[in-house]
Amino acid sequence: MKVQGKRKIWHDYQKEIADDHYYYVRSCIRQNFFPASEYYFLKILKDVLGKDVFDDPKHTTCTGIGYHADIIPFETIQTVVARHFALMTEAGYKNFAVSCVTSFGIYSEITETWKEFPEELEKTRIALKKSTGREFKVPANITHTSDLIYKFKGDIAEKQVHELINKKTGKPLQIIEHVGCHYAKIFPSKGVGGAEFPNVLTGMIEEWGGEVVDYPERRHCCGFGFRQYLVQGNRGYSLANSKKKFESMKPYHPDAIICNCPGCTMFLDKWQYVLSETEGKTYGAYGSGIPVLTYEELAGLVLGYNPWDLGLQMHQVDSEPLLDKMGIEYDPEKKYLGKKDQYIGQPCNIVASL
Amino acid sequence: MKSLYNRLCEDVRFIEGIKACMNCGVCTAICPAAEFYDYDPRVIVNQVMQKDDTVIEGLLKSDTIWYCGQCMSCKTRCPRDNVPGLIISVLRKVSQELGYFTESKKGRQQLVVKRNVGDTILKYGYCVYPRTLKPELHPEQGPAWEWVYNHPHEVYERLNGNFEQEGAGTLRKTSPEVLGELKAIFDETGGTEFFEIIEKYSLEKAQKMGMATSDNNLDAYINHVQSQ
Amino acid sequence: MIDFGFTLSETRTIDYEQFDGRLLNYVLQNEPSFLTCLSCGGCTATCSAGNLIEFNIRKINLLLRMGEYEGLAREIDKCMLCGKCILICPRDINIRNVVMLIKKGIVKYKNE
Amino acid sequence: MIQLSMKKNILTIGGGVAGIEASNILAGMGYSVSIVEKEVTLGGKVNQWHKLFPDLRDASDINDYLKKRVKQPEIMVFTNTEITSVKKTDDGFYAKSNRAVGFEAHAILLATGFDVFKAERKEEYGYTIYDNVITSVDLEKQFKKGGAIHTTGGKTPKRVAFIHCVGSRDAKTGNHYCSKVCCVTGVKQAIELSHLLPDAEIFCFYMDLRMYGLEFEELYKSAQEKHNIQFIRGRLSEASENIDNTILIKCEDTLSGRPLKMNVDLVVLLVGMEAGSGTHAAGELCKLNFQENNFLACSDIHLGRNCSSREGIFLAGSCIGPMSIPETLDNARSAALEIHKFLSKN
Repeated sequence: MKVQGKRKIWHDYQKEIADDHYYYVRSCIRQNFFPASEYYFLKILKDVLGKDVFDDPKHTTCTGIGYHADIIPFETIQTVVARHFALMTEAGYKNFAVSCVTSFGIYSEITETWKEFPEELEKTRIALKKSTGREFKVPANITHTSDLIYKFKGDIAEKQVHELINKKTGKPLQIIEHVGCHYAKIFPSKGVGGAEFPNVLTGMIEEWGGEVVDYPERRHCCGFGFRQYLVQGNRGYSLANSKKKFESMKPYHPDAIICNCPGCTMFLDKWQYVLSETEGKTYGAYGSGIPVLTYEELAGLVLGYNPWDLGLQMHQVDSEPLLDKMGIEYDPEKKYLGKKDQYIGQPCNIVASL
Repeated sequence: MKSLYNRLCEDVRFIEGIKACMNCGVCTAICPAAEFYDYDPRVIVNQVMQKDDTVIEGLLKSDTIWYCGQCMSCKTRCPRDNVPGLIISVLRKVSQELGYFTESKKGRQQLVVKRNVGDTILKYGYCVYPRTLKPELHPEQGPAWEWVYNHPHEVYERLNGNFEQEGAGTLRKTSPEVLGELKAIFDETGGTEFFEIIEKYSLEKAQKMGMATSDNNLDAYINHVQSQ
Repeated sequence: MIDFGFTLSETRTIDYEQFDGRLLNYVLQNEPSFLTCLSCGGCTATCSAGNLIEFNIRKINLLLRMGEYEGLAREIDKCMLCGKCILICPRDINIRNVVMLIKKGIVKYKNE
Repeated sequence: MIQLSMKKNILTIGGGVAGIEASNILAGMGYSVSIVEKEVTLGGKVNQWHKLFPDLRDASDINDYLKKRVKQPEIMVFTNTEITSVKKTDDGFYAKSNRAVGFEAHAILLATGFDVFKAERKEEYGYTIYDNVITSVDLEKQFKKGGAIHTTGGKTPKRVAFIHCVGSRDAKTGNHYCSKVCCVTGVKQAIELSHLLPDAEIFCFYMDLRMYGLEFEELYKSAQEKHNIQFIRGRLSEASENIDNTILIKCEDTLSGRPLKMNVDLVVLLVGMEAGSGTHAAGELCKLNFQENNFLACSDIHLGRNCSSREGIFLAGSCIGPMSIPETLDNARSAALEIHKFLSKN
């Protein structure tokens, strides 16, 4: 594999990412399963990088999961999106930062639709005004939150505490990057590095000392499939697609999987558990799983935050093998404790977890 | 009555999604659904392109249109700029509007999606919410999730969340005013009506299948369709 | 074991690495004209059996080339051996002989 | 400045097959012709080819033929030369070049040819990224160089895939048109490769096989019959590199209607033809109209094939669109007649 070829592509796809002052919208899946990732994203941007981010309690879901599972009409989701733009406009912002990859795809698709079909924009303006009395401006800049961490990866590196290097061997960690389908497959030019060789996660991983594994099924979907996961009887589809990826990455002995999409992070984590339960298959070293992290968690570890503050205890696959390799100290006794170190229950079969 | 094809054309996503297919198969080659279901996006585009209402009606009543996982990988690759994923979205919309979705096993599952995601949106302001992710319905979420589910306040507090509280932050309580706005948008833009249509046709089907109770409880129907 | 309420979906992809070429080679060696099939569908259009039942004689080429022997055995039995396809084939393939060879080959390689 | 006798002058821009053939005929008719070629040598793309379809004759035959056609002093040749401006004069045009030479011409012939599609633009095929993904031009050069065919790892390929329609019939690259010659090039190269790699399985992945020319279909049939080349109907969707440097390719077998994957040792991308940078520059200098596909526009697609959108400026060869060598020769001859008709009238 020749890296120069990829660098050429990365050079060609440089999207515009605003430098400061963002209106932030949360993700349904990320705040449920990786709440600390959203918390640390804001903390890193505000406290470490000194940026202005507005976290508005008035916004809601974009309804994207419902939309892609076909229970939300296009008119409805356009108007919900328009309401978020109105909130942004009212708050005095013009840069829109999105935590969810599916939402990012939705915002991109709708703003593109409005360019091509201005009558849809007009209909939406009227519908929003009628239903909420609000008016909006289309954002000047729409970014996924991973774009922002990518943009400031160098500033984070300057404050780096832990490198993505195996402390024992001194070699770079071998990391799988999994970019959510809706990040760049819908509009390749809206993703850093494009759709085929996205650079958004690769850039962070390399900047912080790791090496990226390019494996044959790298581009394949995690298998969420919206209704294919939401309906219990269809989940075999979702599982089979993730399995296809695990089988393909296994020969490379990856140390971790990093995702920019909250759904992918969750599925690549949980499906390893299901495959271990149903087929007795594991994909990491010594019968363990491959730790799956969000890019915020990765940035947090790099900056030296406590793994349990970052929420790694919410993952089904244990992250400890990765922490050990990076030489990060942690207190196993405190993994499942509460805010004041009190006992708050713990997963029932942590022994059997991966 | 207007033709089904014209009905599809009324949606801008259909116009955007359908150009002219040359049967190259690049969409099917990398389609996650084509690998695991008897599904071929290339064939769907060709069937729709025939503009034959009998063929389209067959699609709208079939399992086929419900296999797509909406990953949109097809959009990246199509050498003719078609978007099979968008065509599917419009077929699914029309199938539900006309009540055809209850004619297929996979289509009938839309009630499950509406009851889970749809109702959650209007109740909590988000598509997913810890209270609705019951471990017995989500065994794949594993013990870690079960722990979170059983101790949401403590776990989310530990992780600096704002679970069910006023103000900003993760999993904060969405205020009644905001939920009111969301509902007003749904009422204005056909979202509420769409939910009602799904409920109405599902009830009719459940009655026909003998799976509705006298007070129109559809639990048995839901249990049945989600395992199909 | 935990009941997850679903099972892993099976792949439908043709995986060339799993290909067993013995039957194909046997047919091609004994009826080389079959190499030149264009997949035009002339045979299927004229096929006596195909006009009465669900049978596509053109597809036996694909099944054979992809090593789908199970499906092939099932399909090949539907042929009535009328030979009309030979008359119509633009590449002059002796399709009847191909069918006979496949039948023979399936028995031959089943026991190997 | 080149000022020649009382004869009428013609400036040919581009010294490939079309430019040389047309210039030869015009010189034979008594015109004084100057050929300007930006490369060091005449001959154009044919210089790179090894053997030609459909009869596998040596490409050098064409070179030899062309060399003989450049009769001096009737034809003056300026290699390493590029036209930098073209101005209309009372009785024709005046063209300046990057060298200390200008040209007065009563007519100009553009024979600026094509560029090969840059395969790295189909990112998902991994050209310039994956070691064992090459183009048909790379393979042709390898044939010309001679010697054994190896993968980058030094292995003798056991399985090779030719990929049709790379950069042609593809909205994603902006090239909606068919490049026409790649189908038969693929068949030709597959046959040549089967001689060099008798034990290898060779596949062609195609959408349609456009065997439009004399003896093309016969070549295709012999590839199937005598050389055991296998044809699978499906366009390549993506290629990825396996851990052992083999390439995993994915397409749909559209005749069975199922996705297909295959590991191959070598992938050959059959790259199409694009309006070249030379054609673009010359067209701009002469202020000509272009077709939507960036090739030069003819005045009439049926009746004015060799006439550009401007009087006195003519077109020949693949600056008009994809063409094989025999077609280019025919086209050049008809361009010569068109110019003669024009100059005799004035």
